Amino acid sequence: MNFFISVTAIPLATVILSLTKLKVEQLRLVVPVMSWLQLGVLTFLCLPALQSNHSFLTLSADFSIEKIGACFLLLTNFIAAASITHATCFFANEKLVGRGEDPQHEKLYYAACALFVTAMSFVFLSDNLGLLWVSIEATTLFSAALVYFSRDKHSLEATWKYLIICSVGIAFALLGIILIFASSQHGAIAGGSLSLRLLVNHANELQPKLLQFGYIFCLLGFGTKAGVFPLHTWLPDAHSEAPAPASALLSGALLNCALFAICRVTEIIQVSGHSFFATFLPITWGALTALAASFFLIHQIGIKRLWAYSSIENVGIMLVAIGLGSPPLFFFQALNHSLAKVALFLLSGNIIQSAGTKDLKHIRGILQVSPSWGITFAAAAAAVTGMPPFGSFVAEWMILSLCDDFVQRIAAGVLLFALALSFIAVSLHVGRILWGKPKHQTAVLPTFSSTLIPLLLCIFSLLAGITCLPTFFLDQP
Amino acid sequence: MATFEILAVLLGFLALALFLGHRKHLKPAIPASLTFLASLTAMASLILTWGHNFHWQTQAPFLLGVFPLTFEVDGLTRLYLLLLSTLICAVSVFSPGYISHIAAKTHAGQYWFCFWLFIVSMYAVVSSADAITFLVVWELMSLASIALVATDHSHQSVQKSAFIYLGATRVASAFLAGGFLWMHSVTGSWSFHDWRFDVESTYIPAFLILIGFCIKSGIWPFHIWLPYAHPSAPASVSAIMSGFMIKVSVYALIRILVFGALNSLWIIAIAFALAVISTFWGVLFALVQNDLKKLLAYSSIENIGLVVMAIALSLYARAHSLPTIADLAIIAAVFHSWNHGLLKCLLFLSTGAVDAQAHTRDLRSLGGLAKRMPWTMAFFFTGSFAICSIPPLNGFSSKWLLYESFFQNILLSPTAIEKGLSLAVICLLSAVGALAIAVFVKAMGVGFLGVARSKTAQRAQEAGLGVLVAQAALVILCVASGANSEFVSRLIAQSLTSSGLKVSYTISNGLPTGTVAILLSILAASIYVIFLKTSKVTRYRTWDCGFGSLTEKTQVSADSFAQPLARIFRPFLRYQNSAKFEGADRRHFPEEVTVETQIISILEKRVYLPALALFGGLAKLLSRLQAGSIHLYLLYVCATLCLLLILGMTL
Amino acid sequence: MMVTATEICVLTAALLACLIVGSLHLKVNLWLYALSTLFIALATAAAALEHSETGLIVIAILIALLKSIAIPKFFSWAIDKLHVYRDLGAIIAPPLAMHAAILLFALSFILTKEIPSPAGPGYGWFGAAGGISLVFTGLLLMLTRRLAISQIFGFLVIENGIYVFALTQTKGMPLMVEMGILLDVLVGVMVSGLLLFKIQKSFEHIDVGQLTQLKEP
Amino acid sequence: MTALLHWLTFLLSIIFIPVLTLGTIRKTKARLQNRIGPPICQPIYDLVKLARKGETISSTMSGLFRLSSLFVFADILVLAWLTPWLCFKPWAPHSNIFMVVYLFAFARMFTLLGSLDSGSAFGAFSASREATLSLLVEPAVLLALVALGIFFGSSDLRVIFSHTTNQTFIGSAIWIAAGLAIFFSSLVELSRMPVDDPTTHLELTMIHEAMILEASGRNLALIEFAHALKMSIFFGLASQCFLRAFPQFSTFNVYSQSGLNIVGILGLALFVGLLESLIVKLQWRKVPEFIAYILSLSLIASLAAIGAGVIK
Repeated sequence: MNFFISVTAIPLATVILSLTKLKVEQLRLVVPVMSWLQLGVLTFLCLPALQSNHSFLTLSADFSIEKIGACFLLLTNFIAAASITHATCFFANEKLVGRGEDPQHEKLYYAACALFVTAMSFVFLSDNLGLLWVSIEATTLFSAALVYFSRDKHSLEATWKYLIICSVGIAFALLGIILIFASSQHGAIAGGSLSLRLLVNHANELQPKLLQFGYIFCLLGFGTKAGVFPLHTWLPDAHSEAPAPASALLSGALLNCALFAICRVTEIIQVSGHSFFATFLPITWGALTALAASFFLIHQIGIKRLWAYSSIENVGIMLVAIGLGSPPLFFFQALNHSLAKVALFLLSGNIIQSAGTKDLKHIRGILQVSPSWGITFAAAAAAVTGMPPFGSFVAEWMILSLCDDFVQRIAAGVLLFALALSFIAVSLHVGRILWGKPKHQTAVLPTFSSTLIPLLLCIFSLLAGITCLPTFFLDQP
Repeated sequence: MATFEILAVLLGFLALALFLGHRKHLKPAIPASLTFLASLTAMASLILTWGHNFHWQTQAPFLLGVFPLTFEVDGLTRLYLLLLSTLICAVSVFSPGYISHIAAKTHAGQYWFCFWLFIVSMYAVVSSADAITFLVVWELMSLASIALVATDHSHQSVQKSAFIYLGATRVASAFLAGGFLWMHSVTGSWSFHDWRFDVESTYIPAFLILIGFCIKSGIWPFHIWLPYAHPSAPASVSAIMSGFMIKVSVYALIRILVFGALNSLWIIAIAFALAVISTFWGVLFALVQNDLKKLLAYSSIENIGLVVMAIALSLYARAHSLPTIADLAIIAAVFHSWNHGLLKCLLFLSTGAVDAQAHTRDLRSLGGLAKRMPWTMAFFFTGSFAICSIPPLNGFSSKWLLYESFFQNILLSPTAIEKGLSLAVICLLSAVGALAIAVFVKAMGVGFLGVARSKTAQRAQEAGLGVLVAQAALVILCVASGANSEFVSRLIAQSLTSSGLKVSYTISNGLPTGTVAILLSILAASIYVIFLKTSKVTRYRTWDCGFGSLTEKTQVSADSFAQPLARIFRPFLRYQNSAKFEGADRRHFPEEVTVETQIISILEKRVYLPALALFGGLAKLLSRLQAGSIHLYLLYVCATLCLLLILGMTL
Repeated sequence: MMVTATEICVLTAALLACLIVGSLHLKVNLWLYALSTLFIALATAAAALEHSETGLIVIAILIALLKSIAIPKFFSWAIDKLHVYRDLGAIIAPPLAMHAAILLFALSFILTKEIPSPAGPGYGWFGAAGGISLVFTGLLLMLTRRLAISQIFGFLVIENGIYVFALTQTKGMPLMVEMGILLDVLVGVMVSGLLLFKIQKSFEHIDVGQLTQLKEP
Repeated sequence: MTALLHWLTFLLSIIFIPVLTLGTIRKTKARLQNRIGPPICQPIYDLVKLARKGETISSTMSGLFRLSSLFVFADILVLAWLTPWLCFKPWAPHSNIFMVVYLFAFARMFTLLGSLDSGSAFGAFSASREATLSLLVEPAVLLALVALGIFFGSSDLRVIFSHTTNQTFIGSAIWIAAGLAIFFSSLVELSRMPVDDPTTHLELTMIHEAMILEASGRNLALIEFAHALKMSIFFGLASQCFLRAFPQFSTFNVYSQSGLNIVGILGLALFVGLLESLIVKLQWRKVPEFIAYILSLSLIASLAAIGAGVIK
């Protein structure tokens, strides 16, 4: 129980603080501190897992963590802390443009955010497939509150679609988990088990047919949550209607959770010896997703929708990494994507505030409005589209270089095409945003604090690309 | 280099980015002189370490993920790096005088940062020794150059050019990435040294690599980005882009395919065919351009075609064990890329000087600069003569090697078909040469001679000292390397040999370009002194058939000069004519008639625009999926479920 | 091969769920749902007796209380509050949809025929068929209804189906997981119920078929 | 001593042969028109007269104009030294086919630029036409020379024009075809009938004469002389081709060879005079067809050379 308290104490404190009569201005000082503290606590907790390769660190009966999980946990909390820190500045500016009159909304936002992040943390901590499912479902519920933040018609529509489609999808994932549980009862483990570790250890004794269908349902379910084409339909809506820091969280952290679940399940199948299915399906589907998303990028109208589709594209790439059976690479790609995408969403928030519109047709000349925004924005866009020297280039390159047989080579070709297309499409939009003369009088003047977090994220992404940082979790050359 | 030094460099670059990012105004002399010193140092160290090969790779804290960055400087690399350093020296001397003319439109800090990034990545890309390093710095180079092309991004047309360039360059790197990855999975190595293209499994990656580099170097039919990108960039940038960046692809083709001993006849034939077409196509379209920079850009396409042609010939000859021809052709390729680098840089710099002074590059409003900018004219003319491969200048020396290798091919190659093909190429080359003369006579004659066609051209003055010195240095190099062509050829052969490709320069009696140069100048000087100088000269009007003085409107226009030639090539050169009549009674008594002719790029209209439309249409079709109805979305979930279940049942 | 009491209850529940598809009256839907869920609670109790597991008895009681009484009560209250009593139907007419649901009911027997049960071949077939059929019915319901509230019903039916599947195909899911799932469903229903009122307030209707503002151009 | 003698003879022939060639053409034309005509040496008097006159140049012109005629002249002199247009020659370096062709291009380029310098429409039109013609004729000249090069296995004109090997029938054919091609393309290069009529003095239709419209005095003298020298070079090459078609020619000693060579040049001049009296100028649009015939002659020659190589 000790572990449980240490993980939940600070978020719960945040929730309580947010719901008391504390003034918003004070809360804005407290909440970021809390989130960074939480990151510290979790780092301390995961330290043993991080130091050793391949060994599980048991935390309690149904909770354990290993290296990649710990990496994901820290990444998620880091992203959350960054996003919340930026959010305080973002909401302060929101007042200047005449939105966000009710301080209660903002306080609720912080509370929901803390809960959301905790739920995501449990995704990585749980060793039990059932609990994994519960945590993921919980993330949906808490993040719905974030999507609904602006409380207008559009955000309502987005929230509804998000809730319904993800719930249906997640329900299928539950069915899949039940099937996997059923498969474990066929002689392998007495009474069956949902423990991931046990399942992986006894993978070849599981009932293959049940396992296969369980995998299919899990892929469908978690795939819906991860935004795999054509189940991605909720994603652009939710990402574009949520306030920018929340979009950043959804894209930079939530998608990783869903993919992490897929990764865990895939691992079981791949170990079980029936790996063709678990290799072929994610790879082809991932490549297809990336391809479709890159086409969606071409005629975009909303700045945040653009990044949402770019996230879908990256989800496709990560799915390929999962299919290739390389969780470290999956994490590497996720790390780079999260860093860059969060920077992009946060900056897009600034830009939307400054230009007063989300419409890509009307945002022009950001380089003239603020060179620091513009340069960081360009750098983050380059990072997210897999340009060197940012980490995503290395990650994508390593993923592509793993593709060896016929199907994989075709998938690699499709991915290369998708990457090229998405780079062209994204830079077309980014170029239009940055270049030219601004169309609107700016309401929000660029400040140092509004660039700080995105800039830091970009620098981290750069470091992931040009230093040996990835060797920490990548073991193969 | 140790860790801390790399760290310092990185931090320095980061700090520069932060510092320069906000500096809209900057005295150009400071960054320019820094650039000059740096490139001078580079040049000096390259020369001082002549003959030594260097190999260097990054150590633990600075890896690309898990891959080290590997760099290597050998003979061939050194040649190209020297060219780069030379060009940068010239451009940095040129810049202060030029930048001040575009200062209002550019963000100086960002410009210089991108410029430095561009330069550094070009140094790196040429010296990179493995595929990953290459691709990383290659992309950096592309990104930096895209930013530089969009220096004056307030214009829609510049943005459009930047986007076209961006698209082309990304497609190129996608092809390269595909080829590299494939080669890796065939050979299991990233190092260029380990790549051999002599077995069938390597042909497809070789083809991908070839196409990638063809796109980036502007070979037909992938050249369309080039006439957009070069004119949009500032002259100092297009000088480097045209002078060196497109040569990087040529260098890489030599480094990868020629050193890798590609022996697939099909790929060589494709490369050869594309090169031949682009040579012809480039010069043909250069003929009808009115923008001086566009004209130069098309001429670059022609010259890159020549270089790739030489490379293809070399590959062919090596695959058929005709070493003399292979050696000649590869020397021709390297030499010509050197020469073209110098020349194009010179011509772009001159054009930049004209642009800065006359505020236009349009041949339709230039003219009469000969009297106002005599030095610039002299440099431009020398460059033009050289690029038309007029002996004894350097353009001829390399083109002659190419001619000679085709000639030898006729003599030595075993079958009649190859002999005939070589003959056809010689024939085509001479036609292309004649066309090039027409192109540059048009550029020189209409741009510099006669009477000014516009007020701005009338007000032009001679460019500043730095601008002239930069050009003069390049001119001297052109003349020197032309006159010492034999020495340079031997140098190239030696450098190639030291890089691992056995090449010998076997021509016993070389070109007497030096003799011709000296003789020509002595003859000209003595005749001038003896005969012309003493002649009594009276100034009078141009012959006007007695009708009174001529105006600038009675001069030949750029279009009309090219018209007789363009008529011959009507199938390729399509004009679009539009006439506008204005006035009260427009039909019978038009007061003002404006006729505009525009050349249509068939390739763009027939191939690229439909292809883009196809992509756009596909995207539109796909976006109909996202129609907003939640029922539809749920249906997708059901459909996917069914599909997956069927897959699960059958597999 | 013998049919157990559990399976009979489950199949009844599945058939009752098919009937939901046939009616557009929300209250009728609600009643049918409550009845169907009650049968599932009964099935749970029967399973508890068959396998003599006391844990399942607790769950049966919880299901009966929460899912077949509390949730229908809540929605009944919501229907009165929103003044919406009839769905408009989407895509296909309700009777046809019901026929489709029954066909799917039949189809699920074919689909689950080969399902291996821990108890041996042939066992658990009807239970699995009932579960899958409920899932299909729920999906069908969501597809053929326009109102937000009906979509929640559909989701609840899917949830029931999955629960039935778990009940019949596995021996004893961990209790903690079961509780977690139940809790999640409850919270989910509450959240979506809350959203229901927000939709009514913002749009003055709860027809989600009309929520098509967010789309690609 | 013999070297000095060679140089002297060479210089004399550089000065006199062009004059004689030009004079022969004029004389022939005059005789055929039933006129007595100027003496054969009249061109030299013209040149001297021009050299004594002052120059009048357009005020629009830059210094380039006068430089252009200077460079054209110097370049043609260098060419006269490099190319083996005469059978006797002092020492000269490697005279490469391609180099020779491009040195001609050098002269052409300067002529074109000079004509554009005045800003006169006549000069520019003619320049444009000249550029067009050169595009068409340059491949023909080059191919004709390359054909010989292929046959003798060298790209050095000196090697080609001093061969001593016994010749087959196909060799003679190549010589004749190449000679014809060189001769006819020289008519185009030199702007003579049927491509251009150097005596019409109608600004709109002329090519070469319109390009040098603005030249006068010493400047014009240089250009005229360079033009005549160029003509001699071409005729010299062509006449040697015809002569070497006879296998016996290479067995003659250098004096008789040279004599025959000069006779050949003058003969060609005679033929040109005859031609210019008998035919009319071609329509501008028909010129490409005429050049196409020349090109096919060169093609025949070079394909024959390739064929000979393959058979060997």
